[in-house]
Amino acid sequence: MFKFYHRLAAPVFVLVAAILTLFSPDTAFAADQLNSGDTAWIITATALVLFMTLPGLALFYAGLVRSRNVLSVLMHCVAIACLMSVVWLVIGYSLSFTDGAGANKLIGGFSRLFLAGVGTDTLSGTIPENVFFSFQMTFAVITPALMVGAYVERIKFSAVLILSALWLICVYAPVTHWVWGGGWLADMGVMDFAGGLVVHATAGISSLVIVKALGARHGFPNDVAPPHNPGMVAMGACMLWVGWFGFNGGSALAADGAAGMALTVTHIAAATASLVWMLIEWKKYGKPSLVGLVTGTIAGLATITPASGFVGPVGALIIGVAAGLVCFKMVQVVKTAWKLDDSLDVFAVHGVGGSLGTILVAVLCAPMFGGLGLPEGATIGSALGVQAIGLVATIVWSAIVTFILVKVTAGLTGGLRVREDDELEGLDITSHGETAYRLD
Amino acid sequence: MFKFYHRLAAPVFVLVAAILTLFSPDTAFAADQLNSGDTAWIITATALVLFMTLPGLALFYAGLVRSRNVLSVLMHCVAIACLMSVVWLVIGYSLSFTDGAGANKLIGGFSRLFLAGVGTDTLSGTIPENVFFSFQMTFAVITPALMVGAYVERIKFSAVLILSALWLICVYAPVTHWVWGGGWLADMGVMDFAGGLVVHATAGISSLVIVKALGARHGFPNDVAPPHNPGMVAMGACMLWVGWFGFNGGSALAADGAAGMALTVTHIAAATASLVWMLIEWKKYGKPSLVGLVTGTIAGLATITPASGFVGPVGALIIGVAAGLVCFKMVQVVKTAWKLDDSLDVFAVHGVGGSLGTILVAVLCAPMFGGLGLPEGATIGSALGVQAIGLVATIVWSAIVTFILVKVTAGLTGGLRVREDDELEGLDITSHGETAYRLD
Amino acid sequence: MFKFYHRLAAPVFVLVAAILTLFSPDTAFAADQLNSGDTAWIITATALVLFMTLPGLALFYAGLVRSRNVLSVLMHCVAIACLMSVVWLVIGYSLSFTDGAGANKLIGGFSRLFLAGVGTDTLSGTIPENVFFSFQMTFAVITPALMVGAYVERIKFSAVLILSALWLICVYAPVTHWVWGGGWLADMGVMDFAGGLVVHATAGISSLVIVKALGARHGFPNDVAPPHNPGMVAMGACMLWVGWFGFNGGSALAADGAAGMALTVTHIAAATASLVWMLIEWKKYGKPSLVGLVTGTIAGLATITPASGFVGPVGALIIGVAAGLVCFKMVQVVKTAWKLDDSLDVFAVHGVGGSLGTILVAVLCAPMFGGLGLPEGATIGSALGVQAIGLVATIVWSAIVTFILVKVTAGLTGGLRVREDDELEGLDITSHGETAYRLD
Amino acid sequence: MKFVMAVIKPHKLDAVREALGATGVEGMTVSEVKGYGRQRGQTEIYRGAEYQVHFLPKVKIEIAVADDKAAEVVEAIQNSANTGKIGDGKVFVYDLESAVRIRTGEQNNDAL
Amino acid sequence: MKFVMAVIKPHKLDAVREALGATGVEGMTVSEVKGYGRQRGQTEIYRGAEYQVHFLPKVKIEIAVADDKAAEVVEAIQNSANTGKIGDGKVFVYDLESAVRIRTGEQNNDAL
Amino acid sequence: MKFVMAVIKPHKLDAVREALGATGVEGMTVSEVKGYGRQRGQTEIYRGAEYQVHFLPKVKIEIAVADDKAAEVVEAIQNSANTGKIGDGKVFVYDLESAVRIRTGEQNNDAL
Ligand SMILES: Nc1ncnc2c1ncn2[C@@H]1O[C@H](COP(=O)(O)OP(=O)(O)O)[C@@H](O)[C@H]1O
Ligand SMILES: Nc1ncnc2c1ncn2[C@@H]1O[C@H](COP(=O)(O)OP(=O)(O)O)[C@@H](O)[C@H]1O
Ligand SMILES: Nc1ncnc2c1ncn2[C@@H]1O[C@H](COP(=O)(O)OP(=O)(O)O)[C@@H](O)[C@H]1O
Repeated sequence: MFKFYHRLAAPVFVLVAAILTLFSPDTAFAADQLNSGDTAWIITATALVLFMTLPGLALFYAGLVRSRNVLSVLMHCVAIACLMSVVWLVIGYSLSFTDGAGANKLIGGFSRLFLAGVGTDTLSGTIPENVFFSFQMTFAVITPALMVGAYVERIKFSAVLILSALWLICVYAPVTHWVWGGGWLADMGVMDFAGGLVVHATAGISSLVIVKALGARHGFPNDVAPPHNPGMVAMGACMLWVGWFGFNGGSALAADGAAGMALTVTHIAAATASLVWMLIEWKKYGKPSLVGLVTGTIAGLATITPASGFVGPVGALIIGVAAGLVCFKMVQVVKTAWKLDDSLDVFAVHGVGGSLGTILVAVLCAPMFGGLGLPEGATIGSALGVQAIGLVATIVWSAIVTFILVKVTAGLTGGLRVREDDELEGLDITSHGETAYRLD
Repeated sequence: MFKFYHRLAAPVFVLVAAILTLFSPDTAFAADQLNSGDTAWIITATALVLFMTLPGLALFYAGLVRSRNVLSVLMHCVAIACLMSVVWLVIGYSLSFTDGAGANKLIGGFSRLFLAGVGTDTLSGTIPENVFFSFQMTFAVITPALMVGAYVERIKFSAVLILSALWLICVYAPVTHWVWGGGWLADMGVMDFAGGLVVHATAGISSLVIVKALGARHGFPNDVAPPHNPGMVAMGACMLWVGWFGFNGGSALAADGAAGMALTVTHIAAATASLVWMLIEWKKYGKPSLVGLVTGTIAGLATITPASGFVGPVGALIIGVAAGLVCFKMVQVVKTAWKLDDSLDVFAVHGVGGSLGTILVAVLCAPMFGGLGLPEGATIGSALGVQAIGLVATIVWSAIVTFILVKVTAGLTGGLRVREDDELEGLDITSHGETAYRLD
Repeated sequence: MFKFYHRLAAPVFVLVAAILTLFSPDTAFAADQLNSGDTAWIITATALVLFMTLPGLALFYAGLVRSRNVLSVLMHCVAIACLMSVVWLVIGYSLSFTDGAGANKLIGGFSRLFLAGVGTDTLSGTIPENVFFSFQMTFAVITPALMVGAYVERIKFSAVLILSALWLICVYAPVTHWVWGGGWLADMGVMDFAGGLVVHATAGISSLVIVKALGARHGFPNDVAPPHNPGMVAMGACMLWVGWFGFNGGSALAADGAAGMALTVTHIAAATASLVWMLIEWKKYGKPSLVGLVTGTIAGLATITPASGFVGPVGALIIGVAAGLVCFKMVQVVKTAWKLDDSLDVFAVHGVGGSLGTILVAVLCAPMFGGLGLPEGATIGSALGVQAIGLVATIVWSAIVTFILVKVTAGLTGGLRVREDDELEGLDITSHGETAYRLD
Repeated sequence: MKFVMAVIKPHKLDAVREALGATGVEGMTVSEVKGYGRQRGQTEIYRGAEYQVHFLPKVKIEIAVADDKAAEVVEAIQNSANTGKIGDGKVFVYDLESAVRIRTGEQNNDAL
Repeated sequence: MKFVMAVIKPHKLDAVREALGATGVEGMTVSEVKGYGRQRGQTEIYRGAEYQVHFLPKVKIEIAVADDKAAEVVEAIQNSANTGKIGDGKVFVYDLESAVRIRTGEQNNDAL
Repeated sequence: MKFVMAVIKPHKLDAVREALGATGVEGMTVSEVKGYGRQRGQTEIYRGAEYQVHFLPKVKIEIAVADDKAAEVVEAIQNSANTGKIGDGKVFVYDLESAVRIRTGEQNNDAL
């Protein structure tokens, strides 16, 4: 409520600017003006994306595990959110979004450690840089949190913290720089509007690597417990859906028709994928389930993410259908064919979805599919090539680096897994000393 | 995060516009400018209204049923949200908001099927049309979802989907066009700021028609189970309340004092109706209940909805008191006198509330009640007439068409109801193969 | 959706204004322009802060009590929200934010009772006054609701309502006027960006006074029940965190870099305090708990609140560490040394946190700590003095007046406490006639 | 006295309660249990993976009755809980040595 | 040995536990149950509609004791669980043939 | 017939179920209970305050068996539920007078 001197100043500023502009064609100048509408939306989007993790994703995952591990899953998500935020401030943001000078194609620099040099007047486009920083921070929070789904119900809490922090610096920051920070993939014109590569592919692939090293839950595959609370799963999924408006819509970094279209196609893809998943279950098992329906929602959201700034409503319908069909199939493949206990299907839903969308966008951004158009000078073919390169690079980097980080973490924690007794008794009481439901 | 060429362009645009306007009185031109602040708010309002249904309404309803039907209720709400979104894109929006040429007084046209012709630059007033489309979509999602409360715990899932889709096209779209799409009620100057007629009256009346055809739950009225989780009911109600700021405040389609006043009166009416309901229970039964308190909240919110753009704070207090008294009474009437198992009181709360507000606004919009003023050239009397005509037309149309649609749906699904065994065993396991709480 | 004549008018207005300004240096005039971006953000912030109470705080507290008192806690929070909103409209806002003429240093006047004279065009800075009113209302709602944590599981519902209403008028309104309404503390230049004094100190101190009069729960300290649902606690804490972006970020009353910085430091302090609390538990008890982690979150948020508009990211880290250490310690002190059953630690977390931040800001706002600067003409020393005076005044006033109000309330309700049988049987069934969980 | 313990399908509880009321049973104690038997568990499918749920929800009813009423009570339960489908449950009877009503201290049959 | 089974009001559990401790009972098993009896159910009112809740929450306590301690245990429960109000519950006693402590294999009285 | 009632640690349920299956037990009834015994309760710490949780989660298993199988069943439970740690639980056996299968009306051993 404190009065700011600049409060009064601001309007004058705008007007002076306006006047000057009347006589100067320097549009760059105009571009450097703060736009309060854009700022209002991106601040809101920041809150929405934080809401995706806290409590959206946390509840989505917590409902899928058995009741003796609920709190451990919530703990993973909240603690990751806290730790990643600090790591992002200290170094993550700087590595991702500043100029890396000689190494700039690969990684950013150190000029923004602790957000050095960013005040209330530092702008990034038409919004304050501190808002851009915070918006990006919420992405850095949710990405490692997505991986929680892979290792629930058996991992040491210390391993979760160490692995997530290392991963943010070594996997997330570089890939973010490549794609959004002016790195080599950005130079190639790769299309990743809101994180098909940066968020979903990195998390999905890394999850598989972690699971391979960690091993399956006791009883997998035939005797693991079913979701303890599908209603909690649905609640979390709904919050993820709503928050995703900020995730994709906010990635336009403005409150305009581009944000509106991103929001529109995001919603349509989510709705379509949900219905497709529902219909598959209905046909295949005779009953459509709530868990299935909302899993389709997440699959649709992950798949549209990289494409959300490039495709139109019709493209969104196509992406929704593809997401439902492919992700449903992949869930089976991972668990049945590959026999990997990616417990909550991070790879099949996020990894596959994000990758699928990364490829599809090259086609569906074309006007003939109602898309918003290919990058200047690109053809569908050339775009496909660039997207494929981006995808492969992301996969390879994520896999190799995560493999190393898992080894390091295992070393530091004396093994990633809790004792078998503790796994059987449940992580809530053995790792955190708490009981989830005391309904007497 | 992708850079848009138009990002840079926008500001120039604005300024060029500004300059031009300096020399042109053509305000229409100005009206066609994108306002980033208005856009930021309506995008946010869209997220808030989606949040009302997912998970707000879903939780509100799910907490009121017994534990063996929780998941089915959540499933109804989420699946309806998905299906209605697609139907809205395909045809609903076009029928509601485009020019129906010769039939325009009754129904819109087909020019916006699949959002044809809407790009990132297409405006609707001061906001992108895709944002207006999405904002309206969230209304089209919640309205059929409101009706879930009428038929829970006994209806076939297939019937829910078919009936909702048909209803959106045949009941919701026409009435929306009449009132907001330039149809005959709009021409008469009917006042319905955010959906007293379009949303609450249509859903409330239709609920009664559905219940009449579907029949009561096993054990009604003396032996149905009480709400299984009042805390979940309250959580959902709180989310509905917060989301309603977007519902009513967003209906101003701008971030201005009109939106602010709509939000203010919405909040005051909700708070007042809650307290009134609480006091009635306290006096009548000796104990004020949580379920009662939050039912009052929803009654207040539904009742202020049509009036939220026309009345002042004092009018809001009056509407809140009226909502609490009348809706409380009607809940009893429907269940005891009419013996209708409108299970979660959709008619008594939404139908009655929306209708009540539709009538009261004609009086309370008058300056003498601190209202924002009657429509130009109208008197309280004339306004009352118009509102009454709108209400009767909405009721008659909703009742007749829903009656037909129910018959059609029953035909397609071989009866609306599940088998009695399944009803007793619960829809969660029998319709969806899932168990809601597995707390061991 | 209703068309407003002023819809069209607005743009013209802006432009006319612009033109005039080109020839007039009267910046005050410019300052009186509505800024749609600022308005969009503050409307959103209003929704976020309401979301903090409903359902954020309600769930946070409800999860901490035993299952037979869950509904009573939710009831307290929702009913307080309703009643405070009405009281705020009737008199609270006017006493807090209008000119009190002769008494203005101490209290505001009556010119805004029932929001008299506020229309859709009345501005407060760059936003409509009705938006400012509503934003402030959400603060007036959450402050008495915070005190619920002190008296849960044993207080009469009638006492909750009476005490809260009196408190809002006699404690909250005056202190708000002193600090934000142009009263004597504002004149001294006290720094309280978003309510360290106004919200957290008043509620924290008053809680102790209430507890002293009310007495401890049956079984305290050795035999009270542990939190019945830590997952619910975490869910509520996450919602509080997200909502706090509106609380602190919205207090900038604009969508600009000041709001962005407030949001950034708020997030960093919350994350840091959470980690600190977690580490203390880990070291001290061998296991980090979810309840502990999120209690740290709230401590960090409360502590940064007064400082959020004045410190930088580094200051936020320091505040986060201090909040974790000090609040953790104080929780023990209150319960073990002072033997006070401040059941959910309102004083130790909010009172102490808010006070701590109020003092720390005087130091950390200094540029040498990356702060945004001391008030004009102030030194760290002088600022410390002013902050201390503000804190002492707030504590003394809150304590004395609350003491009197508790006596009055006890008189009106025939004692604050429910009968012991009822306390043992639980307030849900005995005060509200409801059962929280019916999972059969 | 006898102690009758029955395990039935949850949705049959109301029917059984009424049937017992008809036989003049004044009280009973009910609890939620999980049953394992011929009926085998149900398989629930989540995300295409089949979960073998070994234990099915059942309701346990405990009734202390006077010796001469036992047979009647067992029969009442049997008739009212019967759906003819596997998993209907069992009725067990064993000997009850003594019963006391806490409130009054009444003993045995008077306590029921 | 005897097996004592008591049904009491939930909020009396702590009192009973302490009373039993005083008599030297080393262990017991407790479960949440729902009771039906003279007390009849409570009616809960939601949105003005009365819901007849037939079953009330109760707590069941099971204690295996040596023959000679049975009487004392029953009395302890009776005294500590008594509120004098209807619905206080019952104490049942029946014969226990054998007991084993899983951990050690100790038998009967040694197992308690 | 005999009625075997065992109280075990929750995470041992699967092991016991399998062991019982091996002995040819066709059915059982399981419920969640809370146990009090030598193991004492656990202390949970919330916000630095220690909460003495007197009752620990346990699982109760009830099995009606033919007389001659009782010993074998008890042994199977004992072996499969044993962790050697305090709190493993108990197995109680008492006499069962009659059993009926609701679905078919089969009596006693045929009903199991
Ligand atoms: N030997 C047993 N001891 C205790 N309870 C049993 C036993 N056998 C079955 N039950 C209980 O009876 C229920 C029904 O038994 P089941 O064999 O599935 O069907 P049916 O009773 O029709 O033969 C089981 O779920 C279980 O709870
Ligand atoms: N015949 C019975 N068999 C088993 N449990 C019983 C029986 N009668 C009563 N109970 C249990 O005892 C509880 C109290 O009995 P009730 O008749 O309500 O009050 P009181 O014990 O004071 O007479 C009941 O809720 C029920 O759980
Ligand atoms: N006398 C008893 N009567 C009924 N149940 C008992 C009795 N003693 C112990 N139990 C049950 O057995 C469980 C384990 O007993 P405890 O003494 O803690 O360990 P142990 O069985 O290893 O001696 C207890 O939690 C309780 O559920």
